[in-house]
Amino acid sequence: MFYGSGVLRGMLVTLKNMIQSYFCKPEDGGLFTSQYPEKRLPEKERFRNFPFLIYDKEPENLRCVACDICAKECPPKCIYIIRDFDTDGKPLKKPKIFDIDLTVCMNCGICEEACPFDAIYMDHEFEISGRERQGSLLYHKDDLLKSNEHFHKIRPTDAAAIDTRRQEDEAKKQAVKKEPPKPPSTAS
Amino acid sequence: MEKTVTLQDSGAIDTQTLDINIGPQHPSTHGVFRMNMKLDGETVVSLKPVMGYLHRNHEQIAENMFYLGSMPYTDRLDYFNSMTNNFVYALTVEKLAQIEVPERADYIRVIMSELTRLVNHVSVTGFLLNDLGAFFTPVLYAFRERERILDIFEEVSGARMMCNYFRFGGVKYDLSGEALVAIKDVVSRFPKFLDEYEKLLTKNEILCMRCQNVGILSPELAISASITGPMLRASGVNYDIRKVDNYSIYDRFKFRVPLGKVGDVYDRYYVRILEMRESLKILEQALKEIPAGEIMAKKMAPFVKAPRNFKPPLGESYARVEAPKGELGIYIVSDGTPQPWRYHVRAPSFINLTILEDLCVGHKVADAVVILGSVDIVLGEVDR
Amino acid sequence: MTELTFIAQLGIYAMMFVVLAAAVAAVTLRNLFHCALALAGVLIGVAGMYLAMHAEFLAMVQILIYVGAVMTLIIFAIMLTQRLGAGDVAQNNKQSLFGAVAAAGFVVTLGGILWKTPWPVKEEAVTSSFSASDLGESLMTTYVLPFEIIAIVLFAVLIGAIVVARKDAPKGAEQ
Amino acid sequence: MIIPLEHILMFSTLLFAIGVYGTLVRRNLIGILISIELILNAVNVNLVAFSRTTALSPDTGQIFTFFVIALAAAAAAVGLAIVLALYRTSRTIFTD
Amino acid sequence: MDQLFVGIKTALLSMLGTFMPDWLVTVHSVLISATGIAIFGPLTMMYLTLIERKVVARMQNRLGPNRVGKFGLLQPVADGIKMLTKEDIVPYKADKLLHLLAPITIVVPALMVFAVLPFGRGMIAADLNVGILYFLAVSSTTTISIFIAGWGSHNKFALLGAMRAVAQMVSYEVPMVLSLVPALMIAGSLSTGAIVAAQAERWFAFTPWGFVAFIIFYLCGVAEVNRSPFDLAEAESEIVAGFHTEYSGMKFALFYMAEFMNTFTISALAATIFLGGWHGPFLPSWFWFLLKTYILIFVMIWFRGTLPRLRIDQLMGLAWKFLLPMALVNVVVAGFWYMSSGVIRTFGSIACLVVAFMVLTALNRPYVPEKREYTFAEN
Repeated sequence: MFYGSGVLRGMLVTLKNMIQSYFCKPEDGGLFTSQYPEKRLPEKERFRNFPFLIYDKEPENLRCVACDICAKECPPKCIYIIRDFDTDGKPLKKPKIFDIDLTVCMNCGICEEACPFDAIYMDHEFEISGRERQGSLLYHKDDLLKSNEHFHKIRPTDAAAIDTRRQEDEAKKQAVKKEPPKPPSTAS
Repeated sequence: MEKTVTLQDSGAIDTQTLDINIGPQHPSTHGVFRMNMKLDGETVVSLKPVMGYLHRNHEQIAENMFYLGSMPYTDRLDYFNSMTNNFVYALTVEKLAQIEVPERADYIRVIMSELTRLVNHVSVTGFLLNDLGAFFTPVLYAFRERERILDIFEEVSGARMMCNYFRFGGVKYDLSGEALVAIKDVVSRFPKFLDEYEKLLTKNEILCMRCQNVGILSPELAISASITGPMLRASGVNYDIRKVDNYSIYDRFKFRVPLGKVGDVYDRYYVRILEMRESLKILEQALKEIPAGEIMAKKMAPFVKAPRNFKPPLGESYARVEAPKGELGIYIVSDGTPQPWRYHVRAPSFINLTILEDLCVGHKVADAVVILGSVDIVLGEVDR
Repeated sequence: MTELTFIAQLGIYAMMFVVLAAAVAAVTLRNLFHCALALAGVLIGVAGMYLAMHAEFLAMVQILIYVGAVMTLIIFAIMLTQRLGAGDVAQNNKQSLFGAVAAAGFVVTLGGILWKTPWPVKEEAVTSSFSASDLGESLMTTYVLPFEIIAIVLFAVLIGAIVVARKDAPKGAEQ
Repeated sequence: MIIPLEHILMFSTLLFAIGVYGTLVRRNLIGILISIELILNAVNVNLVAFSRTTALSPDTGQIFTFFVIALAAAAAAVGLAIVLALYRTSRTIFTD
Repeated sequence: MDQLFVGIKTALLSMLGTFMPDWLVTVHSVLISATGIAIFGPLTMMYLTLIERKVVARMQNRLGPNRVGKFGLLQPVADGIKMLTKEDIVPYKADKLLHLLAPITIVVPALMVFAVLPFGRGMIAADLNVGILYFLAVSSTTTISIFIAGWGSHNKFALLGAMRAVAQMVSYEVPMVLSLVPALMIAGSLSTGAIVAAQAERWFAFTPWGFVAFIIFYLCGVAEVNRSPFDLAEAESEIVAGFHTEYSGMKFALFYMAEFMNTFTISALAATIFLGGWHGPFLPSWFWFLLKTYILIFVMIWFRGTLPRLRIDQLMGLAWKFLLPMALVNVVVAGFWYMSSGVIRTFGSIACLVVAFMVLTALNRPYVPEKREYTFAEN
């Protein structure tokens, strides 16, 4: 109505917000800042940050077979794998070197999708800092290795689904072994 | 604000034109963008936008990458609304490879892109007020709502802003039950927030004084400069790609397209507010009618685990989407190999920026900053 | 109470000295901006003098008009007519010696006369209190005509100054 | 009055003399305007001093000073307007 | 409780009086009130910075500084230490003397104005009978110090900012003085104590002309202090930071201190003249004065948290074409109100003011927001 009414109505809004911030709960207009270091917000299950390699029970038998698919699929090319050879030069199904450069990785999660052996998954670890550019942020194999239990802890539903699927594959493979061996099956 | 000032000193008091460039540091929160301005006293005589500070070679990288590999890069185009960028990339490849998207995936896509439209428009009006000098209050109210929507994106896709959620032929994860409940809750609470936001801003005399009849864009200039999005509709031209192309399943939803009359900063601001209300209508309808069903096309099943051997047939395709900033389109030429032969993005911010000089000449310095705010550019999309 | 008056006298003499020093600075400094500031010092000193002579209203008016408005005018003029940080050009013309001699002569003669004449100092005039309200009344009663005329004069000056200093002076004046 | 009248009169004559010296010697027009302000202030001090000690009715001196201040402001305004106009036409404000 | 501070001072003086000649005691009484102000001034300034950040934060639904000290109470101390330790850069070709002089000449008037504020019954440092004029004279000297800051820092944008700030302050001083005239007219004297006494039974803000004068005075005060809707001098989005661009370290802290002390004095003066100074039912007098002042300061912070900035020509237009005529009309209405009595007094003045307001908004057509309608396309 009169000249200054718009300004006054606007100011009433900020006043209401100020009063609300003292009395209302965070959902309907209250104060929603959470004091980060002391109180942390619950993490979403599908939250994805830097990848990590899974091993069952001990760090030796990790699932990764150094097939290099994720290195090829990774858009910014931040994965570097060298296959492990045993004493007389026969290639092993284990990576000797598996580096991920965290300064290059953009957490897109494509390596997780592309890996046929459920070896690499996205972690919830985001409080990572390094003092120099190349040094500590270039994660080697042992920094990346994390147990299956950790996987269950951070992503319960996905971990459970994957484990059941692996049990079924295991069972199917056992079943195939009990029957007469078929000609060597094509690449799984 | 880096100031390199060359003072053409012609002695007489009144003919001193000041050559200022509002430098790449922070021309009021719009990223690395430089405006080379010639001032006569307070009024702008000439203005030359200088861009390219954030050029990351997105199109060249895409030509040496598998199709799926450049999907996360599209998130970084207009980093305010990554879902619509994914949407347009997915649409182009689906058009190229004739992939049918299942019902539920289409609904999820529409819901996600309308949510990004809310996020973008609410933040842009906030930043516009910030250019006008309101000390961050509108921006923080806008961010309070934006936080709720970003939490939904995180729950659904895994990341708040860099979602990488769409796949060719559908979406990566399914929409879980409580995610749906969270979206319904946000959509039901948004109108109440919008009313309060409008009460704070729309009738505010100082805002009207600063924004009305500033930076007027005539419909003819808008059409000839191929401006799209809220800027075009604020000048009164009825052109919304959701209605023109009816891509995906937009024809099932009943919504209206708000049009301005004068085409100045105030109209652009208010058209965005009305567009938010329309998006809410679409979201309500979509949330009601979302069917069950799988989320990935049968045809694409083998490529889920092996994205690198996805080879679309020979040919070219161009699809476009009504992104919050305008008509966002991706043009792909495929030569049958898993890597596109040519990949080009039609960025609405870049094209909307070309007429900045015509809008700003004759206005004051303070208005030039406000007009830049109302044009709503994001440098990731301008420089690609 | 004599100590207080002694301190007050000391204060006033010190202020006089400061004002004279500032006046000399205002006249002889090379950088014009420093001259203007020295003038501001003089004006505030003179206002202090009025306070010493119990003329508070005048002191405040002096600060308000001189320091508030006239100084701003002078500084605006300096800024508009001088490029930022131009070198300090010689400020005094050649007759500086003759000027000094003339001024000194003037001071000597007038000072001598001043010192000898027995001024009719009336005791009750010194102690009589004269506050702002009396000034207001006399302004409105006995001196109302000059009060109105000064209003018209100021109005004329307002318009005159604007017309003379107008930016888009008539085409003839522009080169 | 705490200090004798003669001292104040001496002070104002000195101030007056400095003002006169300034007007004679200064090359810059604004310098001259500043010196004129000095002269006017010297006159005002005299007026107030006389009105406080000798005058029959104390207000005449103060009212007179009041008007002198007003007129001095007006003079400064017009003077500076002229300086601006002069500067625009002849590019310099030095009197010689 | 009411005469608490006065009691302390008399006790101190009598204690001093035992072994000191009486003229020294009077000197000490002046010294005591002076130190009182010298402590109160910077203290309010420090805690005003904290209050402002906390209040604006609460308006934006966030917490505001609470890391340093219990509720962020030590934040001003931290800021102070930071300001002290910051390096004090003087631009290369800048005028050293002016660069140093500017912050001093801006803080001194800010502190001097405290002398004239009536903090409580009998608690005025110097009850001059030209109190208000003293306040106006002192606050008009800050224009010069802004010029010195602009010219001294030898930077094109500091000069631009200084010119803008001075133009704004000069053009807002006129309506400010004119809005004080009716209050002085009714109170009959210039001294703040007398004005507060005149408001014993009826605060000026409750009379029609007093309310309008209060609004005008308050808006001009906000503009004088370069705060919120009128803070064009330090508009980050346009020119860098106005006249104190080239200052850092302690000198910048002085500018900052001057700004906040001016905020306090303007609100205190508005409270004194229009909200009846230290008058209040049963709480002690100085508490009422501080309460009213801090409420007005809260309104200034509230402006800062909500309103966008005015452009330079709208700013000037508002001062010369809206506030000034409104103040003149207000003087006439106050005269009419003083002369007449009874019902026609209140209704006549209110009607006259409302008509003046309508006429002025009609005259300022380009600044009044126009109605906008929007069509909706269906297809």
